[in-house]
Amino acid sequence: MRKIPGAGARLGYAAPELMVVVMARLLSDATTVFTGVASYLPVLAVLLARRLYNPDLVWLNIPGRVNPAPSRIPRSTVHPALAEGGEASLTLAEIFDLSARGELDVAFLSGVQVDRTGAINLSRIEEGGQLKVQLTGGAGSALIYPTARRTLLWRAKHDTRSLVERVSVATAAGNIYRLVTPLALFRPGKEGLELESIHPWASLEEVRAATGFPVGEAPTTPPPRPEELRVLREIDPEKLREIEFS
Amino acid sequence: MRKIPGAGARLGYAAPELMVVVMARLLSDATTVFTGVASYLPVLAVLLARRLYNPDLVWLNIPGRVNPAPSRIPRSTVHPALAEGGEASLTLAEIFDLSARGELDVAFLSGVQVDRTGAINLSRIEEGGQLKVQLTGGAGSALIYPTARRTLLWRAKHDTRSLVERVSVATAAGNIYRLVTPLALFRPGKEGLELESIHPWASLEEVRAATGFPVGEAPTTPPPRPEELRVLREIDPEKLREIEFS
Amino acid sequence: MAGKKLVSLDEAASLVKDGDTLALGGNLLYRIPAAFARELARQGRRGLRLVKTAGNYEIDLLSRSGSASSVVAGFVSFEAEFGLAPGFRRAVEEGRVSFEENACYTVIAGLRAAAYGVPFMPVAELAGSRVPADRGFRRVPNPYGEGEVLTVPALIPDWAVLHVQKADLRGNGVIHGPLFEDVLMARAARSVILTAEEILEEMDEGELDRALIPGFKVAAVVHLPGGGRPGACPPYYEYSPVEVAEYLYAAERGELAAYLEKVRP
Amino acid sequence: MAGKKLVSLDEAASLVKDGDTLALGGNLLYRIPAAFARELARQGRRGLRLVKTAGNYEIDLLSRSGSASSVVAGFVSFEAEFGLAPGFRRAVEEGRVSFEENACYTVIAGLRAAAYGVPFMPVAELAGSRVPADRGFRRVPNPYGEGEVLTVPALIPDWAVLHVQKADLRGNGVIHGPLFEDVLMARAARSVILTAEEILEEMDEGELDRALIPGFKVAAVVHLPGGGRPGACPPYYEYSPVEVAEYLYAAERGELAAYLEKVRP
Repeated sequence: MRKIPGAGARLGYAAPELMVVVMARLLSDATTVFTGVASYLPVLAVLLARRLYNPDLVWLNIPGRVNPAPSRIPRSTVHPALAEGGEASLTLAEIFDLSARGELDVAFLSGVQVDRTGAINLSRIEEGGQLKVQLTGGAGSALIYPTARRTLLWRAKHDTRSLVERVSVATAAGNIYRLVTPLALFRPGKEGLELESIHPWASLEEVRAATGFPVGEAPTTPPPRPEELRVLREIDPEKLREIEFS
Repeated sequence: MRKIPGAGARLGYAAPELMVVVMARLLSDATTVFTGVASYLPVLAVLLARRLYNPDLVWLNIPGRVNPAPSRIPRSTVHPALAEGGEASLTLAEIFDLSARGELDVAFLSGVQVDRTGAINLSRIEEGGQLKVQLTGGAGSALIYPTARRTLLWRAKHDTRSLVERVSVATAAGNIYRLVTPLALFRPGKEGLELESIHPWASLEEVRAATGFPVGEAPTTPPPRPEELRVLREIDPEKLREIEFS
Repeated sequence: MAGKKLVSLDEAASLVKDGDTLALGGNLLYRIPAAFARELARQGRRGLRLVKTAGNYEIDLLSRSGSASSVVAGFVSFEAEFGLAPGFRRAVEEGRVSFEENACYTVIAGLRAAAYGVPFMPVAELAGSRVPADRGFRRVPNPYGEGEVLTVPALIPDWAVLHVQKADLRGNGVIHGPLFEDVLMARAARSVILTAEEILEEMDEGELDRALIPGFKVAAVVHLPGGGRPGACPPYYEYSPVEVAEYLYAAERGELAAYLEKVRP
Repeated sequence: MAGKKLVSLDEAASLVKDGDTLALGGNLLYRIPAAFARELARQGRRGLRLVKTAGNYEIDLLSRSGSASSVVAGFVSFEAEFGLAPGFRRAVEEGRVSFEENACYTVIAGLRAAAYGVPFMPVAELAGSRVPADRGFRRVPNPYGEGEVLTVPALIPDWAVLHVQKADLRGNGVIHGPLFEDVLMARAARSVILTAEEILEEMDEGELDRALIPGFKVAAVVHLPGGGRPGACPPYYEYSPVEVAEYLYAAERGELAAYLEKVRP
């Protein structure tokens, strides 16, 4: 298991908690939100947001029930437990249609590479036009990213291989809302992604060293409030929030 | 109620019975068959064929269950009773898709006008390009007729207003298999529809006088066998087979 | 949010504005938004464009009342004993209503295009039919092979108006039995209005599987037992030939206003 | 007819010929035709083109076994603890398998085109994505407005291979829980093969509502309890991380043949 950023700072929370809290806060005004495959942190952010900020948030996911209220978070984001307590049925294909129609408000996406324009790469790393590393494929991202109103990118790694000037291959690009990493929060600016805030355990120098494109100064990310941490621990007693850091 | 052709001949059957029997026999080698709206005679033909000639026939209809075995024939062809005893679910839209893919074997269609080419008119009667009589619209026919492998036309009226040289407006045209009327059975020939057989109560002269295009000679339609009549009466104790003649 | 969607029939019908395009759920006399149509007529709505695959009662009624100015449908008629929809037929023949005759399948194709967020849907060639030419359906070159492909433009209703068996306070709608085009209409339309036989507090698993109309796109829910009459809403009631006859008799005598006053909701 | 469709796994897998295109049902480790894939590998099938939206185990296995020569999918990976599908990844990197990377939605669009009997499906613009160019997706002029519209060609599998909870002797298949793309695959494919946890003599109404795979297009049904393992088939069994690890461990040590002999069916 690699080191979890912030874990050494003894703040009572680290990157997994802060990332979930930051993403949950960003959902305060969302109407509909979609989480896809292997999306542990987003699932927790949705549940936290619904508990604390946005009880009317409508959550859509792969198992096909609208607005589920799972009693536990399974280790697969396709698990039927994520359909429990739902209020209606909607297939994944129909969720894609919803996004294609422009009716999806917020989507969560990630990328092995994320570049300054917000483009993500889940396809492959090429060198000199030759395939070097085959990645997973972009799942729904090529459709979702340009058609959802706002896409919230997250990435549990923050280094110069992940945050790059330009992705090797653009699997998807679109309407970026924010990018959340273990070190910082980014928002779109005039020249692409810019720093919005730096997490308490990171310095601007560290962020610069770990980012493949230039970044300016930014304030510190507001820490989680005790209530946010309490509810998050309640929602996620098994610490699935750390899976993406392993 | 207008006079039912053949009713005066005291044969123990008349046009409704013979039409159903003729259509049922034509389903002997069918794999899938579709009946649409207001299709009483076809529904009975399907049930008769399944009982006597083709137990594996797969029946598709509007209420959405594949191969139903209704305990009674309702007065609406959209009635859920026509879904009873079905073996799977398939919506009308999916039945249309099935036909569009070329997978539908036999379809039943009718027309207010049927012409020598087999084209049907369910749209409107025009005179000098002006709307004179608005008809019902063709429902699924414009798709079904050209895409089903074989279309079985039926029409409970046989007169020069129904069987015309050329329809006022072609709502649909396509792969005609047979046309069954109260007086005769037609099949496609080199110059369009030609007589295959004449029902026992009709003479060639009567058929000619009632048909808006030229017809040649033809043998007599084989009468219903006692078993066919017995099973038909069992299936249709309320004589819904006469509705289309009222 | 929960509960705010539950409104009166009057309020729900008021959401529809003159000139709106309405997709009407159900098929022929099955699970149709009949009471909602009567309320639109009572409120004197005008210029409506109605979308349906196969219909009769509510198309006929809104054509007589002067509420409908055009009808996009594949089939407009009663079945068997009642024959053609006489009010609709006359309205079309007299030029008061424009009948945009489609094949049922081209209505479905237009709704699919809307549901998928694209401007058109390719469809199998309707060979020999006047419908494509009458409707101005265009062809595009097949980008992956020979020839051209017939297309149908997206059909985006302002409202899908559906009569369903059950709904909850959040607007989630449950359909038992044939779906007809209701679900597709709910996807294609900008917004949805439900009238429902029952309002549920909670759904069981069977109901959830049939809850194919998510509430987040539903603007209003009306608790309206009998809202499908004179049509059927199984398993609650069968269609009533007597009530259909009552409608046709009154309407053909020019007593539609009295009929609308009497038959409530 | 009834009963003749019920065959052994061996017989059902023999229907698939070298070079066929197979749409595989389920999603990731849920309701996947895992045992069927193992049998294809055992029988030494070659040149298969696999179609899936999001998959892992059976794509990985058929890539290792040399059965698959190309994969049309949106996502191929295990989740969480197991990470990337290493056999698939290496097969692609070494050029043994061609990965026709799609968005999950363009797989769906291609299957929809096939299901609707048309040569292509228009889709929303996948702005900024390399996928359309990599796949050779073409644009057509919008026949009803400005600009061009992205299209996806019809994707017509020879077979939809689906693992379902229940089927009857006539081949009607019942799916409980998420449908994923199974129903669409069954419409789009030329023919269907089902493996099922249970064979039903009769269905109740709830099962009939979920019997979305009509038997008339099903060529073979295999009674195959556990046919989705190591994946899940709710409510019968959960997926087994231990069995997934067993597969990956054996396969990565080059012991796939022994694994296939051991893990039956």
